Amino acid sequence: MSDVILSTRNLSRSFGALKATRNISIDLRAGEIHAVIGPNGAGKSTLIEQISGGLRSDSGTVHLVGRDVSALSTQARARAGLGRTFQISALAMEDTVLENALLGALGQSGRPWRFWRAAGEDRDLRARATAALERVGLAGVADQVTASLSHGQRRQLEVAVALTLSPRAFVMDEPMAGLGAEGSRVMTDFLDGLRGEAPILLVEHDMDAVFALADRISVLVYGQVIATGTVAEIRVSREVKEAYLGEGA
Amino acid sequence: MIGERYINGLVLAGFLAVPIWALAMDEPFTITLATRASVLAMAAVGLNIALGIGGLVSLGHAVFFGLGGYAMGILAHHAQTHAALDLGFLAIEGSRSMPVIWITAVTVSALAALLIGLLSLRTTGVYFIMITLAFGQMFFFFSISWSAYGGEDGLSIYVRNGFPGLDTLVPIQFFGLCFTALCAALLLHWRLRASPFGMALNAARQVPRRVETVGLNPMRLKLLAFVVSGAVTGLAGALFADLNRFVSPTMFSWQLSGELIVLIIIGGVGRLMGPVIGAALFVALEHFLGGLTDFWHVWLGAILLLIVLFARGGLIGILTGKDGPRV
Amino acid sequence: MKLKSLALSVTLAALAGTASADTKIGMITTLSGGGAGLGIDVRDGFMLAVKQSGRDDIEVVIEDDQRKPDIAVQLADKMIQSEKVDIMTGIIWSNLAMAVVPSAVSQGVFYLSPNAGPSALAGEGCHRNYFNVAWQNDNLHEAAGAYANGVGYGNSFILAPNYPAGKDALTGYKRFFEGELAGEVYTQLGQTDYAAEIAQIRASGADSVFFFLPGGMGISFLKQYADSGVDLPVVGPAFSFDQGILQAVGGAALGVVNTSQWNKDIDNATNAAFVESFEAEYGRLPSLYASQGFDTANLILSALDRAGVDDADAFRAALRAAEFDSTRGDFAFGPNHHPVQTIYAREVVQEGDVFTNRILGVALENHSDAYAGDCEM
Amino acid sequence: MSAILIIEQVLNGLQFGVMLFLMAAGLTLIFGVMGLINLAHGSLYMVGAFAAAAVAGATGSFVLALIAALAAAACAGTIVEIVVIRRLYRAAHLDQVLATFALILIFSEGTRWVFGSFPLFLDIPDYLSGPIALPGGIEYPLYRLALIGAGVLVAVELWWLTSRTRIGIQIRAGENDREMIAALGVDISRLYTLVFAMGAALAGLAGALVGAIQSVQVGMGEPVLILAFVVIVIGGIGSIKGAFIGSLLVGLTDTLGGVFLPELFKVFMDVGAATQTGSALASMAVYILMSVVLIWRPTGLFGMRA
Repeated sequence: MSDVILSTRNLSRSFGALKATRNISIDLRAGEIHAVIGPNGAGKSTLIEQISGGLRSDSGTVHLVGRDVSALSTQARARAGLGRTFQISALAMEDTVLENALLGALGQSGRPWRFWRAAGEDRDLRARATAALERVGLAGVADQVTASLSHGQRRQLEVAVALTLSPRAFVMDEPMAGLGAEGSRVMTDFLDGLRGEAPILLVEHDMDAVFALADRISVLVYGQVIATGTVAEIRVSREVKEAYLGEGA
Repeated sequence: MIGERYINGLVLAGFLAVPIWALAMDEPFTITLATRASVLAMAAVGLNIALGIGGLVSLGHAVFFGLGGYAMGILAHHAQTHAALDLGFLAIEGSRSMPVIWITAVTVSALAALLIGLLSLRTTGVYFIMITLAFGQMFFFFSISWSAYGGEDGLSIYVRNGFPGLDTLVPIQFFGLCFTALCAALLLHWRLRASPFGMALNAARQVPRRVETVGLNPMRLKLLAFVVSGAVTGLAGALFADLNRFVSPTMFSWQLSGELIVLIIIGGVGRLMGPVIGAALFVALEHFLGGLTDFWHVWLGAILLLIVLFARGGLIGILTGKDGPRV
Repeated sequence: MKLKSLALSVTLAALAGTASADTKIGMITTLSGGGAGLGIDVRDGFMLAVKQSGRDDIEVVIEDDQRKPDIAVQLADKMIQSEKVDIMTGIIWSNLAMAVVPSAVSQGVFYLSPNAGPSALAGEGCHRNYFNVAWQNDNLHEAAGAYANGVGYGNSFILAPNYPAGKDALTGYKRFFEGELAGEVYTQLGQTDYAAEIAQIRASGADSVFFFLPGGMGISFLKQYADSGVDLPVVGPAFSFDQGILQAVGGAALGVVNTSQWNKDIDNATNAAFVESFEAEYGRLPSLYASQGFDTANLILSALDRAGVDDADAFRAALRAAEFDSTRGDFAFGPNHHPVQTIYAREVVQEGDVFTNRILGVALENHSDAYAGDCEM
Repeated sequence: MSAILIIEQVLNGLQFGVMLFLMAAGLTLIFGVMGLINLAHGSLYMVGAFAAAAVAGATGSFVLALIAALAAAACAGTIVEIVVIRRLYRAAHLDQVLATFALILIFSEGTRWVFGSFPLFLDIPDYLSGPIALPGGIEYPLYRLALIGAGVLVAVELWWLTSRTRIGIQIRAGENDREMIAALGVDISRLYTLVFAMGAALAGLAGALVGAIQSVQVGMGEPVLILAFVVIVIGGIGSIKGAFIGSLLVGLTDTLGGVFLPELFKVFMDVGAATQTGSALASMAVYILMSVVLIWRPTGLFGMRA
């Protein structure tokens, strides 16, 4: 199992009487896109927060590249190689697109304490930030204020910031959210090419994108993983059908 | 609309021109007023680092202003009475030298900011405003009842402290000193805002969780900003005390903390020159309105209200037509 | 900041034409915010005397210090640097006086205090250009101590706010009071509720209460004390029983004894004329502070009759001689330029629907102060 | 120190706390419902006291004075809400702080303009004056007991209002979700004006009640305002229950600290130094209490978790 980059073991978290996640064990292997799907309220957001460090788990562990990061803070997990994107864009809206990318580059460099030299004049930071923007196709708007970007562009910038970190694994929270058909297609193509760089744990509602991208899928219902398997396996799984038909009906 | 750079240049030039004009016209008091404005501006520039970039609405910055003031007062008092300050394990000689006083003021206020910041930054929003206010009140009440250094009466220092090569009692020379210090504070703010640290801090104000997920610690960024901010305000406090040759607990009062915020908002939150414009206008209003009527606070209040309601982004916001950072 | 000082000052002589003003007096006092009542009284008393003198060679520049030391210092700078005043006066509060006076007098300006008398300026910190026309801060408290001895109190409960003037007050009382202390309490500055202290008084077994709580603090204390059912006799300095404040205390102050160097019924012609003309001019009874402002102006006028302010030594000697008709009757300066005067015990009474004071008797005759010996001019 | 004295001091602390609650309740309600920091709340307290003093002076009736205080503060609150506050609900806290700071300046100097610089007279009515004997030989002023009673009554009414009535349900809904309450067909801006006026009236009532045993003067609101903020921050902003418990904590800490700290220091210091040190520490006590609470629980005792 040396190719497992990110894994959770028996992660659980309750809010009062509500058990948001129960004994979740998921592996993310090198080179794969592992999608987590499930109806609303299944615990997907809680799981992401537990993995990225925003929420403390009641029990269970998270390992990243063989290292137990369960006790680490969000920023320590980021430094350990976890690249995360948000469902609702978390960007510094007053700053320029480039500055948002620079922030990621700065985090990756681990040296935010320099006071005097301007960040934009630092060649290494700039190169890293610009490269990430170019990859997602935002180089042309680098000097615009982020608040002026379209929704789709903001989604791209989310991914670009994660890219600047050169993470060992991506955790993406609904990168397609709010994108139109065309936007989803572009993003799908982009993520498809990204898996060779680092595996992606993808939480997504857009089933077309999931079936197009995922190597494996885990289905989350009421805080539990009810099935994990390849796209083909999941398509025919009885439990999954029940869970989803139950929701649909 | 005017570019912010031009405004900044104009403001600094104006700030320099008024006292020089006053010198030519033999109006030494106008120079004193300009000195007061530059010292208040510097205190607000300090606060602006925490507030404008870091989003830390501190209603307790008078603590650092007052500590700077008392650093001057206590050192000069001991020099004046030729009695060393005996701490039990260590005896400190008093000093009449501004550089020594300044270093002390910066050190003491930075340490206080570190301590207060460590405790206060656990809270956010209104709770942060109120806990900083609480620390301000503690210092205020302590200084009132601490009779060793004058209590509410404060400490009078009869002669302004010295600076090598200058006669600080000459108004224009002391103005030069304060103006230089203000420029240094502005330079610090400017460089810091563009630096990696400033960029990260600015992002931490807007989206702390983003900053965390790129591997940076927003708390530490804010704490450092608070310390730097406190140190600059502390230095301004030392200069303010030397301007008045007097320190008293009013330097710790919550009204003073409020006034520093007022200065920043008048000019424009987070703008480099916001506090400078604010302080110049405030000092001018204080004198112009104060002469017209005993009830000038009413008009000051009305002007502040108009600025908040109709001029988001302060005067610089109006002139440039651009909103400032949101705190 | 280009605003000239022209618009900033209220000037008398400006009406008559500035050219004729030979002597310029700068008055810094509290005219806005909390405590403005005291400054307004001092100003009104002072200006009444200037007006009655009929002189048009005096210009008075009046500025409001807002009770803030830094503003006061700045105004003093303005008066000395820009207005080039010869004489300064007007400050109400000790902490503001400490901020302004030492540097003003060292720059050659005369300063006459119409109210504050901090001990630091009476002892080692005395100055030949500094004159106090009111009292040294301890005086009225010392008189209260002397009065307490005279009426045979043997066990006093004493309280004052925890700040320097409060400590001076208790020290002053204890300096003269010969009995025991049933309790000694420092309250918070600006405190408005004294239930806890009154309970302590009730439990202390004292036979009398001495308090120094200026302004609103005194009003609160007296009202709550009167309502508490504790009926021990109370003595205090005049500050909580002044004309401006008494109406707000109301019946709660009736019968309370307080010490003062002035009262409106002191029997001399100057005082009678002052009380009458003040009431005619401003439509209210004069206060202690008004009398001090009035005396300060008359002292200056009397000295100006004898010497020009340009001749500092002669003018100083003329001030020191204090040959003016004081509303208090006899008035002289001690070696430290602080008054040597009689301090009376007064009682709060009701005249019609106005509360005011009536003199009971002398508390201290020709009293000086404890710091004069430390003063070397 | 006798048991009677201790009980009496506890009563004093309770009474002070209950008065603080009248201030704090409005403040916390306004923050909880509208998300507004209102520094000018102390000015409404002052308005109430001045109105009461003016009416009591003219009519001699304490009851009329209280009604006048309620009415004047509610009117002032309504006007302020419509002219200024309404524009600040969506503004940053910083703008709210500045705007209401400006209102303090206008109110304070405006009041001085109208009423002059000297304190006004307002006294306890005869039927409430003087001490009464409580069981155990305690003599305690009747008026202060009445204050405790009035404060507790208001607390109960507020609890009833917010938890049992239609308007209370609307208020609580408004705390959680502006859109939802608008969708329910409630006129949100009228609801806000109403809540603000109610908070103002409570502050005015407190001003009048306290004004009768203190000094009615310009600037009387600010010290109380700061303490009221301390109270709601300790209790957790937006929580009426928190405000009540916070009020009592602050009232007791302030009163008992002032009495017992100097006594405590007398154990190992000489009398003069002990009283000074003790009182210095006592004046800082409530602020120390507040920072300890916030360091322990960053959103107050009953505040919502972030």
